[in-house]
Amino acid sequence: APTTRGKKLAKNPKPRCHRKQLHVNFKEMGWDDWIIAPLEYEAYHCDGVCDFPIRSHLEPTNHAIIQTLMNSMDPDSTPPTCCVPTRLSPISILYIDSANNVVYKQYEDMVVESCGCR
Amino acid sequence: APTTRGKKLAKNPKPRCHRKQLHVNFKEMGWDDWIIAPLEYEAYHCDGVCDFPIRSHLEPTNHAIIQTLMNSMDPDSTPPTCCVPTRLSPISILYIDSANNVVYKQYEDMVVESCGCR
Amino acid sequence: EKDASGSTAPALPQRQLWCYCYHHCPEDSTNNTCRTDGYCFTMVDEEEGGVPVLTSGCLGLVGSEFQCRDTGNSRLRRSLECCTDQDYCNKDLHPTLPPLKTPNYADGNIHHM
Amino acid sequence: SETQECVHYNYNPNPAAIQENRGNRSGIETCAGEKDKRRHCFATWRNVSGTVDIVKQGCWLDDTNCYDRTECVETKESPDVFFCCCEGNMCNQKLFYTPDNTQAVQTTSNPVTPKP
Repeated sequence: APTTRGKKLAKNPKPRCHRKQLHVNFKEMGWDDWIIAPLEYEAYHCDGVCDFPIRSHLEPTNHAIIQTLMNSMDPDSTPPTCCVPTRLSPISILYIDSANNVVYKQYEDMVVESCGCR
Repeated sequence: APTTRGKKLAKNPKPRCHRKQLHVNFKEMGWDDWIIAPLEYEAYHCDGVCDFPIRSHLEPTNHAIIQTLMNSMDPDSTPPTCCVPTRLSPISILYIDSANNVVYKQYEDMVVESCGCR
Repeated sequence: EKDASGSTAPALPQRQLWCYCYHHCPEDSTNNTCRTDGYCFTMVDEEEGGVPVLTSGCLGLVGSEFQCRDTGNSRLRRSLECCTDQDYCNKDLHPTLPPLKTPNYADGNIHHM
Repeated sequence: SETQECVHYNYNPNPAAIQENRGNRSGIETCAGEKDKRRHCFATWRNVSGTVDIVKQGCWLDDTNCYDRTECVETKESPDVFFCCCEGNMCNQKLFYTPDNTQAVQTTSNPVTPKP
């Protein structure tokens, strides 16, 4: 009977597409000379394989499904699809501009909320 | 003096993120038993590296730019961003459904129009 | 970007700017030019082998605060400069590689064999 | 505690802005934000030869640095620009400056001046 592919049985060591932590430290980037706050934040990033079939929570496009099928038919001729952010959210940043004004701005698309295969 | 990076000088063999051809043949996929037309079409796909700085035509999000900067600081801890479709277009498909009806449908997101780093 | 500051945010470049582009130009680019709502740039960076390489092109307005500032802590040496004052302004940008970072010997004790 | 409203203040010395009646504006700001996100208030000020000039106050998007802070406290040692954020309605009304190495907490309805 076909084995159910539990975690430990998986031949594919790399986990499937999912959200992982990515701690951003503006001070380490040398930006504490213009950014007042925050000096660090959790941005997350996406990592992992996109193999067939692409699960619904990874919100594949029709193209991603077709490309994944073709990759499973001939991996050499067609690369797999890629695990990337599909939903992002903004953060607030307070910074000093070139005219030495204190500026508040909402920066869009700074934090990954969900990942998918595209 | 720095060399201007012509193709042959580039040490980086992998070209940057761009659109490449991907010819889809429904017959080879064994779908000519339900798809009437088209039996093949050009879907394209995205391939190539996303390195710093991410050019404007690749339409990076703020997150993609931050992740790319962090990858250039420590490639082992942060992966690069990925070259994926950013704009897609539909195609028309005529097929026979399970009740043997001939159905016309526009399938969204079937052709890559442009690629970007996300 | 929602700028809810109400303070006099610096004049953002709204018009489309033409830039000189060398290496990795957009596929529809003609005679080494590109166009952007943001900034032109020129960058010199040091490839794995240490050869300094010059590239130039267009950066979008989104994220230009981050890309144009760059980070001084990238693993490979590089220097990027942005401009927006006039079309093709990046032809007059001549960034130079930052000096090599001298490795700091954390371990002060010298072990005499 | 849930944050729905914050003190809003925006110092705008620009003569043109003052003329167009867009000078310093203060009031109450209702915080917008995605439903599953926390919201905060913030304040930022400068210390100009001993007196404190508030520059901005308002709402701040979800930020772990502000979690569970019922009071708006700047803990950095003599920054050029002071900043604090907190959780709870109007929590950016009172501001505190407590550099990390000191324990004393000075509260006033006006922004705190660093202890001499």
